[in-house]
Amino acid sequence: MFKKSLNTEDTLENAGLTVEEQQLFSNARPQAYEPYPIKAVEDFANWARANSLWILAFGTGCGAIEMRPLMTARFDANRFGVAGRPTPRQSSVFVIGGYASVKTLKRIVRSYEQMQGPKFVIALGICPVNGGMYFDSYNTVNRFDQYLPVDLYITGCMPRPEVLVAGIMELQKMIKAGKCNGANRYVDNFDWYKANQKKVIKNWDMPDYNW
Amino acid sequence: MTSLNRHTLTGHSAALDFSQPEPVDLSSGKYVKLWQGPQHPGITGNMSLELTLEGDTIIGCKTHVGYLHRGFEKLMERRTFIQNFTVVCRIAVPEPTFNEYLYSHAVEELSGIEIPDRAVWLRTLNLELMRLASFLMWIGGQSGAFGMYTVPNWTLSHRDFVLDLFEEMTGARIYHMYIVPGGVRAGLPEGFEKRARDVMDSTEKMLGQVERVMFNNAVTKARSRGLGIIDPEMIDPYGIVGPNARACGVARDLRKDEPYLAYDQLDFDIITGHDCDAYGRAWQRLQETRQSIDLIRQCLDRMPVDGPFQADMPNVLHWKVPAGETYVKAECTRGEYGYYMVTDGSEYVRRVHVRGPSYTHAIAVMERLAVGCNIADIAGLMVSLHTYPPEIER
Amino acid sequence: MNEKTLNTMLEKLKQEFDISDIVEHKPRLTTFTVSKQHAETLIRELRDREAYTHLNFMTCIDYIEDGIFSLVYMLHNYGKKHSLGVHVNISRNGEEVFSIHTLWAQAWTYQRELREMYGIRFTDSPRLDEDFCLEGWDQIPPMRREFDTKKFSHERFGHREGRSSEVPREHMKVQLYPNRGGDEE
Amino acid sequence: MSLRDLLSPFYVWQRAFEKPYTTKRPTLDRPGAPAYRGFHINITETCVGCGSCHTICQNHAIDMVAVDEYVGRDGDSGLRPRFDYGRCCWCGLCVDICTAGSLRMSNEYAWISEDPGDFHFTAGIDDKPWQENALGYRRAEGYHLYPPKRITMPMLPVEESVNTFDEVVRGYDKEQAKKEADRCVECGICVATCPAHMDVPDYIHSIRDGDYEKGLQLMYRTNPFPATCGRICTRRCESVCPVGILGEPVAIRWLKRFIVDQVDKKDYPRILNEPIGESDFKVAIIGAGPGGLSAAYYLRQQGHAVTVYESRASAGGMLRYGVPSYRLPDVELDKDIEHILAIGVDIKYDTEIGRDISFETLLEDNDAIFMSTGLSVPSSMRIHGEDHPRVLSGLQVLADVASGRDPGIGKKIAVIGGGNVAMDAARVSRRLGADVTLLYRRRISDMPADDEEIDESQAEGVVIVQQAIPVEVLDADGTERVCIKWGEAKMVDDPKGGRPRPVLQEDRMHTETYDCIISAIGQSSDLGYLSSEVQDQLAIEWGRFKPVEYQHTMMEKVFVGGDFANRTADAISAIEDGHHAARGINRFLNPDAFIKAEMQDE
Repeated sequence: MFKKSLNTEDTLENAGLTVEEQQLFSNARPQAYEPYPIKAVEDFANWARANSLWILAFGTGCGAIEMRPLMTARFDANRFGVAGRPTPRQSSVFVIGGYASVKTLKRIVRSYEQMQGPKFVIALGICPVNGGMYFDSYNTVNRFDQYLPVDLYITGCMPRPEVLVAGIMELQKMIKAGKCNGANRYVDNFDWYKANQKKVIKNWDMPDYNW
Repeated sequence: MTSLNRHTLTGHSAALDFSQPEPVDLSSGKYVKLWQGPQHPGITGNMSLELTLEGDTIIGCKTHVGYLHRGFEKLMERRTFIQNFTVVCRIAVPEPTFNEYLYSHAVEELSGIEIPDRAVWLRTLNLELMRLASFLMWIGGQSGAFGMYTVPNWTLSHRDFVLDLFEEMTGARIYHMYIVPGGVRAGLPEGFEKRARDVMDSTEKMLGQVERVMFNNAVTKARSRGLGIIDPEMIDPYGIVGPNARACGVARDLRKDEPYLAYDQLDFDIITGHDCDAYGRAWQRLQETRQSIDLIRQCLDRMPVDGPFQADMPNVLHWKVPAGETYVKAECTRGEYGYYMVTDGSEYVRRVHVRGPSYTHAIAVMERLAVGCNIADIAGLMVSLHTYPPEIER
Repeated sequence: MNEKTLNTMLEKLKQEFDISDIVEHKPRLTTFTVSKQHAETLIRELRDREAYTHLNFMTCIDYIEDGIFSLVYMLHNYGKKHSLGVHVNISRNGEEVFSIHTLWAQAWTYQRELREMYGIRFTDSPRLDEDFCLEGWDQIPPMRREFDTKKFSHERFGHREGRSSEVPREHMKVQLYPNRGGDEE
Repeated sequence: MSLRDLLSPFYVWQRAFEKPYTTKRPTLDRPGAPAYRGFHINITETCVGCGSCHTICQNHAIDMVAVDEYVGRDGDSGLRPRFDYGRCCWCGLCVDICTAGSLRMSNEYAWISEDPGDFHFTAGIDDKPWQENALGYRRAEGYHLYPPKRITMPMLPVEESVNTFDEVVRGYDKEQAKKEADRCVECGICVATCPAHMDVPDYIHSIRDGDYEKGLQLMYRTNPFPATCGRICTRRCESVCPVGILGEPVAIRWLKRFIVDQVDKKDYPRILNEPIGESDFKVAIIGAGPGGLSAAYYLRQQGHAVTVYESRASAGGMLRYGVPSYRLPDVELDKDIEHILAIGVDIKYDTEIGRDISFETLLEDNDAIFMSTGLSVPSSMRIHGEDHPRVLSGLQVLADVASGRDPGIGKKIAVIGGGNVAMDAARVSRRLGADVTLLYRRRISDMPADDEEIDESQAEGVVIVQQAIPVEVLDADGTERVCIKWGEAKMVDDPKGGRPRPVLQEDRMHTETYDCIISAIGQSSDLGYLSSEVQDQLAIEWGRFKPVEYQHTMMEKVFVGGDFANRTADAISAIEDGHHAARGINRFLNPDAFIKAEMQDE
């Protein structure tokens, strides 16, 4: 999976990188997640995934403020199998904390792509839905689903930790039902997402897909 | 005070050397460049530090901000005066009410509105509660940065109790939108005083436990003593304000120096410290948290129970504020928070500049204090300066 | 600050630096305007001689109709508890300005921000061209008055479809009295 | 490092035995605070769709969408707010500004969805679980985002006003007018209610800007009688003003008057500068009341040759002869009329149709005719003895006073009726020095007259006897006096749900002697100038017209308007009838142009 797939037709251009850097980064396309052929196995895997949601510790916006009560004693999300992880490589849930500025969006894309599948995205607040408070700001995106696939939206400004808990429970239900396929949507429509991302991120100096 | 000024102005002190560090030759293999943040648990909010390391010692630090830039000052120029009050609280997420107060105060000053006495006390109470909530979160953050996760569990829960009070008082947990130009939006709900006093009592008790567990802790002491020493000579040239300055023994507090709202009627003294390191600043903030609890109790004691809480207002849908210019400031948890406002007589504000104390604390001060630190201490140092990135970039 | 000392100081500054437009906004805030050539010395003098040692902030106001940027340096005197706002008017067309990064440690950050947000260049200010808040910005500096942030946001980021609104007055006209009211065209 | 420092962290174990902070079931156990700003609730029945919430929302989160259920209600735009929870920030400004007080918030805060397109809803219309929620944010008592109280109008004190025909209402000064204009929320609901559909929000806006000339221009677009309407309009606009739901409505009438007061008459031609079109058509107008002159004004602008025929010596109709000068001074009425005449309208005074010139001739000589002769004949009380010489009609008394004649009413009089004419007659009589008793069949609250009129007349010393039904007029001793017998009435509820009916109580009769009795219980039209043939063609019912589209009658060239052609019988309706007839006459005269324009539209 991490091998550089050279000489095949379907590779990424990585045009944002210098020639030397292109040698360092993979240019393979992302691959969709294939469920286990046996349904019982897949169901078991989904059950396990749903009960160990590890959230990437990346406070991208105001939403970060309510993550702290969520993760500490008052709301104690650990009992629902939720834990914060400092690195994308270990995380399965990306919580978009409200608005995403263009500068952060670039880091969000990078972090998201680095996460291991299956992975899920929860968008907090109004801003990822339709621009929210900053619908007219020159530096925040208005529709987050244009740039990354979102599995669940929680409206509010800010959504309270209680709704976050409710959202996590909802996500668990969806995962158990095998309905959370945002990551596969991303793979299937990769070029569309990438084009949208590049439309707003003007200094694209990273690989097209961050393995 | 004057002696300090004279001293700093001689120009011979190292504190006055603002020059940027020399760039290093990364290809030599001797140095490593490391990004701490924006996606990093040891950073206060969404910002990043570009660190240059020699071994595990930091020899260069650059702060990068802008990950939370929403262009507030631009947005405010195209919203009416009443609409802006809902926007400003988002400038500093953990401390929205200081923005609400200062914005409202600036507008009131320019349009000549006098707010009623009850609104003054309600505002004071609101600001002090905010200070308490913010300090509680900060104590948890500082403790967490040194690897002790017990204290955040306590303080953040107590902060949540304060947020419950806010919810009752203002109708929202985080973005209260309570202080509005002309006054406040409502009086206190029934039974609020009792519940507030209960929260104060339990929080005070908890702070005693925090003092014991965190401040009398061999690990905390070992890691924070001597970390990030602010030379008192740096204070004016670097624009250091608030607890960061008071911990160095500089008795400056806008609540006392240039009293606003009801602070001239409250009984308190400026707390100062003498340790200029991270431990001293933490201790300073712990004492100020206690002071804040005391001030909240005083506010509750003296809160007028009835009377208007809003001044006579024009129709806000087409409210024109006379042309003028003002700078208003208040002491937030991190020091001087200010709003500079210029109006031109139209329905929109001409220019607002929001001055947050983190602007210098997180960039100029941080970049200087980081040099020479161990990489492991950078998170603790960052937290000890108490910076909030959203108020830097707005 | 008592009025007399303030007036004496302002009088002195008037003679030395030719300051104008002195406005006392409130007892603790006075602003005035000074020409660019005198400004640097004036600010240094205020800091060293008059003990306005604290730089509250530095910012800029865009007077697009007059074709000028008004730079504002807000200085504070802790002893006298008094703030002075120094306005320096410069042309909007890329006029270069002196830098005060040698006077205050945080000044270069402000100047970097103003370069990014207004496109003002400060002579020898360190790291002036590094990105501050924006990244890959390809438009005119956003804080300039002529930059329309709503239009830009709409064009670049779009909005979610499914919204439409009626104006009560127009809606009622169409519904209730389409042929009446106003001139007939 | 001391031993204490090493040991004290272990103190945390003590807390292991304390009650944990943790909320057991966070999603169930923690409803929002009683005043929490959660999802919106709108009482759609109370809401009038003024759109203030839409205006104040800084995030453009509120759309006003049509809800069929509420289309066509008086003072209701038929729109209701729809919220976009991809925008809303729950600041509650919409609740604070809500003029009807219908909008509030629940303490519900959880809405999770997979589909970002989900987050739209019309509060009160879409079925949502929080609709019945009793808690949540409401605007606090005493908290306002616009001044709820009207600026008090300076009035002549009663002691003075009762002795003079000087105008009672003194008018706002600039400061007061600006403050009053500031209260407008610019929703525009009044525009639909105003019969003439005047641009109310726009001219009020011009007061705030201090641009009175623009205000005057705006008013003349729909109403060539602003000085008049600024004083005596029935102001139905104010009755629907949303600001009046929780406070007092914006004083639209006084603001209109204020604009006119600020502009000098001699500046009118410069400011208004109406372009006069080119046309060869001739239009005749019968009656120089507000309807006729309004039609003349708008027809003249199209370039038609307009001639107005007036039976009296001055123009203005009921405005001059029916409205006393303490409400509408002649000089103000002349300000309006003179401008209409100044753009080239020809007027023939003392010319009565049927006497000086026949209707048929007029029909032949002109390309179109507009008739608006109004209601000039007083209605009968239908009681015995009402033809007594000391029973005067209210209209006659008012006309006499307006023409400078002494109506000869005496010192102690009774007025019968409860409308504006009765009030005017009573107050005029007070000014002439008489003691006035006013008899009305129903209760004061049922009176059709303006509340202000009722209050002011009472203040001026008019004694109002309510529930008094006149039964008979009797001769008194001496020819200069007259007796009236009246009975007390009991209000009986209408079983069909209409307004309560007065029923005479035979055993409670009173008889009183007066110098004269003024009857003012209504008027009807005088169509004697029309031959019965023409009357048949015009399909007149009960002395009233039922015009079709554009005020057209069944006769090809004839258009009608004013009191005898509408139900409301007030000046502003007559003005709109005139304006609308002018539109109709234009279409009638230039059918091609309009058909072409309409086809282009399609």
